[in-house]
This record gives sequence, C-alpha cells and structure tokens, in this order.
Amino acid sequence: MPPQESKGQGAITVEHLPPELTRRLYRDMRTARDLDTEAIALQRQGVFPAYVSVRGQEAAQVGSATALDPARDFVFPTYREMASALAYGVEMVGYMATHRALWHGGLYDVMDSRFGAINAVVGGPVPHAVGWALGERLRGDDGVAMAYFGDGASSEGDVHEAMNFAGVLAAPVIFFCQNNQWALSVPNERQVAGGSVAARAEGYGMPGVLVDGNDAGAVHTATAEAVERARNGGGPTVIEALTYRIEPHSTSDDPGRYRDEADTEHWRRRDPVVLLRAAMLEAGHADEEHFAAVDAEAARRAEQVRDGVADAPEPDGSELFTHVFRETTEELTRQHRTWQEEVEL
Amino acid sequence: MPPQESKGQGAITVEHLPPELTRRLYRDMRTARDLDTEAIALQRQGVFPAYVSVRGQEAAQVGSATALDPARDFVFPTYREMASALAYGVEMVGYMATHRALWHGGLYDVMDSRFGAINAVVGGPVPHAVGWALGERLRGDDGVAMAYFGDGASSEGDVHEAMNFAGVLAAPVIFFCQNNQWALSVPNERQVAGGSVAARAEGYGMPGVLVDGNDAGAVHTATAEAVERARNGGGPTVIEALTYRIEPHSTSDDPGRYRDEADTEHWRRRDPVVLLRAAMLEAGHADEEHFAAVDAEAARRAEQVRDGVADAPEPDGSELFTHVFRETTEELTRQHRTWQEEVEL
Amino acid sequence: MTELIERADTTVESAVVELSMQQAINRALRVLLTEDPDVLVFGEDVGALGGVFRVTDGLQKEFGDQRVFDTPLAESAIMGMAVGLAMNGWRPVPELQFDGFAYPAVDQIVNQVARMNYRTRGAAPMPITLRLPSFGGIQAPEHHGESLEALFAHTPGLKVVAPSDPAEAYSLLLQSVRSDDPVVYMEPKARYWDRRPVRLSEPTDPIGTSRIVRPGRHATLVAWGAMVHRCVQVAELAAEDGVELEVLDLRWLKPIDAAGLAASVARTKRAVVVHEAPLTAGLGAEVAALITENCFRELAAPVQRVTGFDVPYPAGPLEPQYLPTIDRVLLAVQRTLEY
Amino acid sequence: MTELIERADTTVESAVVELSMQQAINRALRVLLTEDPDVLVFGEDVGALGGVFRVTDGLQKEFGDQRVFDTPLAESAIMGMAVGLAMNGWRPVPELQFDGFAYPAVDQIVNQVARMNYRTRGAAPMPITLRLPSFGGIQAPEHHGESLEALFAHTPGLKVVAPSDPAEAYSLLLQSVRSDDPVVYMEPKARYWDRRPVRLSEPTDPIGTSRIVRPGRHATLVAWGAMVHRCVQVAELAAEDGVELEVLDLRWLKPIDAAGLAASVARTKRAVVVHEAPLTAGLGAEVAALITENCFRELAAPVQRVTGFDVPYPAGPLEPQYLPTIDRVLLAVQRTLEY
Ligand SMILES: Cc1ncc(C[n+]2csc(CCOP(=O)(O)OP(=O)(O)O)c2C)c(N)n1
Ligand SMILES: Cc1ncc(C[n+]2csc(CCOP(=O)(O)OP(=O)(O)O)c2C)c(N)n1
Ligand SMILES: [Mg+2]
Ligand SMILES: [Mg+2]
Repeated sequence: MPPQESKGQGAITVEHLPPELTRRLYRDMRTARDLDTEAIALQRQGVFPAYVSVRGQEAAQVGSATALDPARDFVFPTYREMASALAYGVEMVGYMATHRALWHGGLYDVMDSRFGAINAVVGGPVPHAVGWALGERLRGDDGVAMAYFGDGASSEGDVHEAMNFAGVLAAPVIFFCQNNQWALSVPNERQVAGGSVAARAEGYGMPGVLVDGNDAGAVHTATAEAVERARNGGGPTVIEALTYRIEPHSTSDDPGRYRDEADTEHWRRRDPVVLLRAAMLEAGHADEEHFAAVDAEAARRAEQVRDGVADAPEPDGSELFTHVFRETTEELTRQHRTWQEEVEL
Repeated sequence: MPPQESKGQGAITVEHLPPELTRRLYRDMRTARDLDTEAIALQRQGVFPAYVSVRGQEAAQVGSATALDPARDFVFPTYREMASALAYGVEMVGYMATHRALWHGGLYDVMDSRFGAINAVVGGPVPHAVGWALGERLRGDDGVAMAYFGDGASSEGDVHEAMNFAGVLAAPVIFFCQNNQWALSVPNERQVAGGSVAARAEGYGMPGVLVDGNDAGAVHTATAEAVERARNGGGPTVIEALTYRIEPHSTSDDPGRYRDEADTEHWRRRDPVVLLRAAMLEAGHADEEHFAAVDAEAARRAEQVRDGVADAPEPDGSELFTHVFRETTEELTRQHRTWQEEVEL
Repeated sequence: MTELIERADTTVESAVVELSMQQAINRALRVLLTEDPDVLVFGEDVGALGGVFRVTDGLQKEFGDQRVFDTPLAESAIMGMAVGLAMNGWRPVPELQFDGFAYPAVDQIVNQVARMNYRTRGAAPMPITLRLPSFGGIQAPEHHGESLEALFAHTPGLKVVAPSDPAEAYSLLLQSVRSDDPVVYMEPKARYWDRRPVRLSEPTDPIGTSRIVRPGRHATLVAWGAMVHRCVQVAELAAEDGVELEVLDLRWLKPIDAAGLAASVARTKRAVVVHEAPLTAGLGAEVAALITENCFRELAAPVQRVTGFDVPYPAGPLEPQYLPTIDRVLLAVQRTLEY
Repeated sequence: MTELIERADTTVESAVVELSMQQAINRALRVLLTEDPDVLVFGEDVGALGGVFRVTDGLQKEFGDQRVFDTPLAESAIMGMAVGLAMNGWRPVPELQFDGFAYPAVDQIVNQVARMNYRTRGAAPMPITLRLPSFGGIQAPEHHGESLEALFAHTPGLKVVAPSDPAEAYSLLLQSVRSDDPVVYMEPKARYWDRRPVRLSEPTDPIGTSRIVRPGRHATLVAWGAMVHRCVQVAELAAEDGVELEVLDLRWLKPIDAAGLAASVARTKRAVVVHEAPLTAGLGAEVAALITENCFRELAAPVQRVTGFDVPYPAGPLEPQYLPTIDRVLLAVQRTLEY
C-alpha cells in the first residue's frame, strides 16, 4: 500500500518529535527552498546554463541527511541532492558552483565535508557507498554510508549489484531512494516493475522501508533507525521515500509533453515545507514569530549563496591539467605547455 | 524454506505424470549423462582443451527444456546447458564442437534450432531473452523465451535490468536459474544476498518459484506452468531450480581448494537420473527391460556424438574473416589477403 | 519545427527543405519506420518526450507505442534487448541518451552486438543501429560530451559513422539502418540545431567512403562530426591568406576510407587531423598511421594531430579551451606548411 | 610452486630465484600486503581458490579474509566498490578474472575510477591497481583473450602497464600499487607459467619508461606483454641472417615513452610495432604516430604494424592464425628493410 494512499492526502504530525529537531528540519528545508528558487532565477538570468530543482523533495532530503553524523558518516549523492548537502553542512557556494558549470563535481571539499562529488551517472555512485561502508567495517569504525538515488536509477544494474554486495558483505550502508515518481519523462509504472523499490530489499535479505517522503519527521525517524542498525553491525537498509518531482526534470525539460500538470497540483498542495510548518504550529513546537525569524534568515542565507556563486571566479584553464593525476606525466606536461602557448594567450 | 530441507533428502515421485513424459525425461537425462562422461574422457585425452560438466544438473535442464516448444520458443543458454540443448533437439555434434574449441558459439545453426549461441559472458544473454520475448509480443505471436543462468550470474547487473524490463514490458520470458550452489569457488551464502534468487521475483511483481532441481518431473511441471502463463499473456516468471554442481567448475578447476568433497556426497546420492529411474519403476511407468534398451541407446548416441565431434574438421582460417560482417569491408578483404599470403601458406 | 516536419512529404525525397540536423534525423527515422515495419525505435525518453534533443519528436504519436517506445533507465538492457529483438527478426534502432552513458552498455555492445553474427557464423545478423548523441560543444553536464569513436572503431564487427550536416545525417541514417550490420551512428550534438537548406536524398556513396567538403591543394584537414564545420571555418580563414586547405569529412570511422585519405594527401602532401577526443590512442592516430603508410614518399611533413587534451572532458567555461580551436588548427597548418 | 613462494624471504629483495610470472606477481602482492596495511586484494575467486591462475594463491591464508577476499560475481560493483574503499583510505588491488569481463566494468573504470581525482580536484585520489589477466595465446574460451589496452590508454586519468617477464611483473606491480594514481596492470596470460631465474628488485625506472630488451641497429621492434618474447624470437632468427633488430619493451602503455621510442628509431631508422589487439585504432597506431611525429626526417620507411586482424578473437585452432606470427613479423621487417 503506497503511502500516498494511506497518509499522502492528509496532514502530518510532529508531536512525537523533539521540538529542536523539527526546528532544524524546518530551517534547512526552508533555506533549501529559497536557494532552489534563487537557482531557478539564476538559470533564467543565464548565470546557470541549467538547474535541477529539488522543490517538493526537501523533506526527503533534509529528513534523511539530518539523521546522519557529518563527523563520521559519508554521503554519496546524485545531481539532485542540494537540500541534503545543505542540511549535512556542505559549503553551499561550492556546491552550487556545479550548476554554474564551474566544475563538474562541485567546488566544495569532498573529503572535508564527507559528502561525495556530485555525480551525474545515474546509479553509478551507489556501489561507491558500499565500498566506503565495507572499508568502515574492515577498519572497525562505525561510520555509515548513505547512497542517494532515484526511482529511475533503481533500474540500473549497478544498484542491484551494490545491494547484493551490501547484503553479502553486511556493509553499513543505507540505500535511500527518493521515489519522485518520474525519471525524466518516464513514470514509475513504466520504470519500476512491481511498483516499489523498498519491496526489493527483501530479496536481498535486508529491511526495506517505505516512507512518506513529504513528511520530514517520518523520513528522519526511518533514516535514524536504519543508521542506528547499520552503526551497530545490523547491515544495510533500503529506504524508499515517496515524494514527487514538482518541477520539470531540469530547466531544459518540457514536462507538458509527457504529463498532465494538473496531476502535480495534488503534490503542490502536499508541499513538505508547508506541511511541516503546520504540524509544528499544531504541536506547539514553534510560533509565528519563530517562523518569521527563520524565514528571514533562510532568505538571507539563500541570497548570500546566490551572490557567492554568481560572483565566483571561473576556474583557470590550467586546472584542466593539474588534477588528472596525482603524479603527472611528461606527455601531460607537454600538452599543458601547448595549451599555454596556443589557447591561454 | 529451501527444498533440500523439505524434499531434498528423500525420493521423488512421478506418479502424477504421464508415463510418456517420464520416459522422455529419462531418455534425455540418461543420454546427457553419457555424453557428459564421454566429454570428460575426451578432455582427459586432450581432444577437448577443457569441458564444463552438467553432471547432477540433468533434471533441471531436461525438465525445463522439455516444457518448451522448439517450434516456437527460443532458448538463451550459458556455457553449461548441454542437457538442455540435447533435450531441446539441438544438433549435438555442432553443440559439442565448442568444447573442442572449434568455434566459440558452437557449430549448430542457432536460428534453425531456436537455441542461442553458447555464451560465456555470465549474465550477458539474459537481456537477449527479454528482447526476443518482447519481439514476440509485439508481433502478436505466442513464443516464449527461456533464459538460463546460474546462481553466480544472478549477481550481475544485467540479470536485474532484464528482470525489471521483463516486468515493465510484460514480456513472455522465463528466468531459469540453476542454483547449483557454487559459482566457481564461491558458495551461495557469499553470492546471493538473502539466499534465494526466486525470492527476488516478488520485487519485480512477477511469480517466483523455487523447485527441487533434482526432481525432473517437478522442474518440468513448474516450467510448463510458467510457459503456459507466458504464452497466454501472463508475463514473466523466475524459476530457481535448486541442484548441485557435482563436478569441478570445469576440467581446469581444483575444488579441493575451496570445498569439502565430502559435502558433494550427499548430492551424489541424490543423483537425478537414479532418482527418476527409481520413481518410474515405483510408479510402474517403465520396467527394467525398458531401461536396458534406453540405456543402451543413450550410450550409443553419446558415442556417436563423441566420434562426430572428435572427427569434425577444424574450421578454415578464412572463417576468421567471412563472418565478421554481412557486408564485408575493403579493409577486411585486404586483411584476409594478408592472411592468405602470410599465414595460410 | 514540428510543423515543418509534419508538413513535409516524406515520399518526395529530392525536395530541398531547410532543416536542422535534428529534424533531418527525425525525417530519416520517419522514412525508415514507414518503409520497414520491422524497424523499432526505443530508448530512454524517446516516446512522449521525443528524446532530450527532440530527435524522435512526434514519432510515437505517428507510429504508435509498439514501434516507438520508452524503456526503463538501463543502458545495458537497452542494447541487450536490441540483440534479442534482432534475433526475432526486428530491426532495432535504439538510442542511448548521451555518449557518456554508453559506457554501462559497452559489454553488450562489444561482447554481444558486435560478435553475434560472427559467433553464429552468419545465422544471427545484428541489423542494429545505435543512435548516440555524441561529442561536446554544448557546455553540458559531466558525461554529456564524450567521443567514443576510437573504442567503437577498434571493435571488430561494428561499423561507425558520424554525420557532419543535416543532409549527411539524413542519408547516412537511412544507410545505417538498412544495413544488416550493426552501426554506431554518432550524432554531433553541437550541430543539432544548425539549419541549412538541404536536398534530402537517398544514399548513393557506399558505406566507408569519405567526402571532400572543400577542395584545396596546400594541405588536407581531416575531421568528422562537428569538427568538419570547424575545419571549414579554418579553411575560409586560411584562404584569406592564400592557403588553400582541402577539408575531408571522414564520416565513416569504421571502415575508414584509406583510399580517399591517400588520394587527397597524395595531392596536398600535408595533413592535419582534428578531433574532439583526447589525443592518446584517439582515432587521429589511426588516420595518421593510414596516411603515413599510404603516402610515406609523398608526405612533406608528419601528419599533425589537433585534438582534445588527455584530460577528462571539462565543464562550461573550460570546454572551449579543451576542444580544438580555430587557432590551434591554424597553428598546426602553419607547422605542417613550414616543416 | 606454492612451497617455493612460502619459503622465499620477501624481505631479501635482491635474491635471484627461479619464478614464473604468476609466482612473481604473487610475491609482489605479498610484499605489498605486508608493507602497507591499507592494501586490499579482492575479486572473483581470489580467496580460497587463489584465482583461476593461482596468482593470489595462499594470500588469504597468510593475510586473512579481511585483506584478501572473494566478491560476488559482478565486475561493475567490484570496481565501484574499489572507488568507495579508496575514498575511505584503502589501497584496493581488485582483480577482474579475465580481460573480456572488464567490459561490464567499463563505466565504473572510465566514468568513476579514472575521473574521481579530477572531479574532486585532487581531494579523492584513486590509488587503485586493477589486475587484469590479459591477451591471448592460451586457446581459452570466448572473451578470455582480449586486449583492452587501446581503450584504457585512451582514457584520461588512467595509467596502463603490461609486464613481459617475471622480474618486470614483480617490480612493475610494486610500482603500480604504490602509485597514488589508478593503474590498469595487464598480465599476459600466455607468459604466466614461463619460469626464469630472476632478481626480484625494487622498481628503479620511473613510471612511463620503456626498456630495450635486445639492442640492434637495423630496425626497432616495439611490443608489450607476450609479444615482447615473440619479438625476441624474431630478433634471434633475424640475427642468423645478419639482421640486427632492436627489441623495445614499451611496458607502460600510458604514459607512453615517446622519448625512448624516438631515441631507438632515430638510430635504427625503421620500426615495426607488434600487438595482439586488432589493427584498426589499436595502440600500434599511436606508437606509429608518435614515432613518425618525432622521427619524420630519420625514418627510412613507414612504421609497420603487425597486429591481430580486425576480427573477434577466435577459438582454439584459429588463434595462432589470428595472433602475429614470427613469419608475419619477419615479413614486416623485410618490408621495412626493403622499402
Ligand atoms: C547512466 C545514465 N543514464 C542516463 C542518464 C540521463 N538522465 C539523467 S537524469 C535521468 C532520469 C533519472 O531519474 P531518477 O533516477 O528517478 O532521478 P530524478 O531525476 O527523478 O531525481 C536520466 C535518464 C544519466 N544521467 N545517467
Ligand atoms: C561476466 C563474467 N564474469 C566472469 C566470468 C568467469 N566465470 C565463468 S563461470 C563463472 C562462475 C559462474 O557461476 P554460475 O553463474 O553459478 O554458473 P555455474 O558455473 O555454476 O553453472 C565465472 C566467475 C564470466 N564467464 N563472465
Ligand atoms: Mg525520479
Ligand atoms: Mg552456479
């Protein structure tokens, strides 16, 4: 029974959660939302050649990322994890630089932030998470790896191979599928045989959890449970957060060609930021004054990041050559010289 | 509950099956067994550079292949489907030629026999079966594709991608996994997370069937049901036939390095040919006289194939060049000439 | 642009129409789907969306979702499925969405598609045309600007082609899909939107022939895909200085037109090969080797190679610094003339 | 042979012992596992079995199943896992069982392993050495005799090496694994069992240098892997006729020793490059192009290429007809001498 039927229609509740946690969730989701809006604007202004929006997926991303410990865990993202990055503490000017096409993997320090490089190969980074997690187990450390991927990515062979490896090796890894119901123009029913990625977990002998991806608290709780299990030697978990891709696939996309935008209305009304705010008010976890302050701060931070990325210097062409190897080669040095003589001038 | 626990220890019964069917199963299994024995001998004599035995898997292979219709179905084998090929009616001298290294894919006509070329890429042919099956559905025909693969192959990304495609496209294909509990030196428990390939089927929204792979009748029945369903538009099925690789992985292998050969004893005693024979006698489907005649005929046929493959002419080097393209190229013609001038002489 | 495609009569092949390459390919696909009921077009997002470059725009509507359909997101299975469809008598025209996402399908392409006819001694031909949006120049995300021609050209059993303008794209696609051999058809993304008045015509030149785009006598520029246009720009500039460069569009990257290359360089005595892929072990090495083997006595200078650098394809502002520039090609011309 | 390995003292590096290449590699792995606790050896059947070629024989027993372990049967995940392990501070030495089964891992190798250091601007180096039993000559089943060096050499971010004898195999593996860059280490299967008395020594030549195996002055034979031995045989035969051939073992296929090639051919004026891979777009084209670019004025004849044909690797009796034969190399030598 997919959660959009069971709880998808209604409100969410956060009464059982610590108020501090819900405030943090709200702050990060709100900031991500504002930054997303700024990014779309930057794309329209021609500062970004393209952008992939996370609008509507803030609960799935922030809810999960806040269940991790940035001091010992490690995240393996796709290209659509801006809100996760933000919540995990990644330096966001460096993160957004990828959308200005300044550097493919982003300009934040991957090892410092323990948040892997932005990765455009659908499914490709998922086995990395398993390797990282295995490395943790081999050393006797207790970090947990988080692999983010989409419903479309679940079709790739790499995701299967990774889940099977994780099961066999009992690796502390969380396979976090944001099922936003679309892989570019292809809807779930023509993508995911059987209809559920979480349901696949059983076939690998690991727990599979289906969670309302627009309920930040529910996502956080489900992820925290999986993290706890993995940290204590309980092995991998598949989490499927059911949500919706409100915006086009990217700013280059034209969803009018393949979906009825009226259908997105339902999901627009289930806006995770709005839902969380209402639930917090309801639970007495925050009042209007709190939200006014947080909203203002979120807007300010989003503007700061926006200005930072818009003003960031373009990388120097020498960087083409300096990062290929740790120990460069004579041939590459020769090519670098050619570049200096024939291109740089 | 794996079947080796439930029925693995005991005898099998064929009372519910048509006597004719059991006689056919026995004849083909017995012939395959004899041919397997001849092949191992040919390898020892140096006629075959190497050989992969099917000993112990005859029930899984013959039981499944006999549930297909060689006039309209199509089989996609691996490198270990000799008994399936035999039961399906493939020209066996051409089939065995691959083990003499005369031609990689075998020398039988793949399209005439509706039995794909021998394929050494573990997992690789499984998506082919889905494509063939989809082609059948698109044309409105009712053929069924059969993809054979091993427990080790189930780890490959291609097998997952194929199952997902089959589910989404409702392709009439059977994923037939011979779980012989070893993938070269790696046992099931370090290969198949969760322990069962059939259990994966549910995650793709298709039926998964676990069957005693040493019970020819049970395999036949399970396969016939899946074929029937696929033929009538019911889509794909995963069948996992639990059996055992009695022999080394290939004649080059040294299983003493990785398994206790005492463990194989249990499975040697569950010899599918012996089990079937006993069950047929028990059910009154055949008598000793029948078996004497069939056994003699099987031995004769195996010898014939053995002599045929041992005496087969080596391919001419020109074949290197003539099958690369349907429409050859000037460059290849030039290379063919070089070969004639510099190598053939 | 959809309108134009809808209006144009696909049976009047010789009409001159103004089309972009993306429209020309669309047009060729319509001809193929119409003339041969066994042709199937499939891939990621090729159906309702019409592909990310709109190359398959309108095809699903016109030919139905049994002939033109979306697959799940798995490149290896897309090519593996093509193998099975071919064995069942179909003529598959799969698309892989971007060059960089052909890598997950390399096993199926190299070990299966390229070898099935050989493995079966001709019993199971593979009339598969893989459409692959290729090469760079559009400042796209990572993995969206790769040049895989060296890998494919090195693979026995594959033929490889890269058109350089709309008319070429049209006739080469007809030829590729009608061929009973597997063809990798590499579409230069950077040229998709370049509109030209073109005469859409049936293929006449045999597979494996190159073409002279612009004749000249001082040196031969060899290129394919988007670099052909760049070489023409170079030739125009050089002409202002009285240097007459011949531009040879290799177009078939396997089989390579060794005779055509030799004929041109035998006249010009000098050659520069230009490609987007990295230098080392790029197809430029093969072109240089072929020219040198066939024109050793005529060559006045070693064949110059102007290529991408031996670095992973870079992002945005660095892309124009990675790709062969007009200046770099001109400098190579100068080097060969002054050798 | 296990005994010999067990007995030999890995700390006495300069001892001369008789070893096959397969034993020399095993020895190097033991040194590496001993000296660096971050080294991990894994792949299909490398544990209890010791690999299908027994290259990892005894390692699991000696170093435990946390350092040396079997994986499930999935090449892409093996390489993908190596990426994650490297990001967690390990130094992975994965094995892919056969060359032909590297194809399913090409996406991880090209799009991930080769680019992660670049993508992260040096933050996440990939000190991964992929051990890949390579090339033909053992009449194996299909896909068990492939030559992927052109693909790897064309991939920015990878280094590629192919040893030709036990001593080379030993020191080149030490060098590869200790390097912080990803290296594809291609083991010539046909030479695994060739035993020689060898001095096992620490690497001294820098990465990217070739070596002269046999000096000569009439022409240079360039080869790597098993073809080096074949070229030495050719040189011995030619010497009987008074033709002195220099045999250059390229060994590093990326970076290629352009200076070493040029130095040799500047002296001999003639070159023949020999490899097992198909001709078209093979690494021989790159070698020929480099030699021609650097020795254009000295070259007395075009560089000859003696290679596998442009056909899929064949079975048993056809294999020796596919691979470069002594006769074919001799004929090429004759062609270049008589040019
Ligand atoms: C291996 C690969 N194939 C194709 C693509 C092109 N592509 C980019 S995103 C996308 C859809 C991904 O869908 P999903 O995994 O559901 O993620 P979402 O975009 O919905 O977040 C496709 C096909 C790619 N990036 N990588
Ligand atoms: C893609 C690929 N990887 C590795 C191999 C080498 N190999 C051949 S058979 C085998 C084990 C296969 O096990 P399984 O699928 O269980 O089949 P079985 O041999 O038991 O019939 C391996 C690793 C291969 N042939 N193909
Ligand atoms: Mg999605
Ligand atoms: Mg098995």
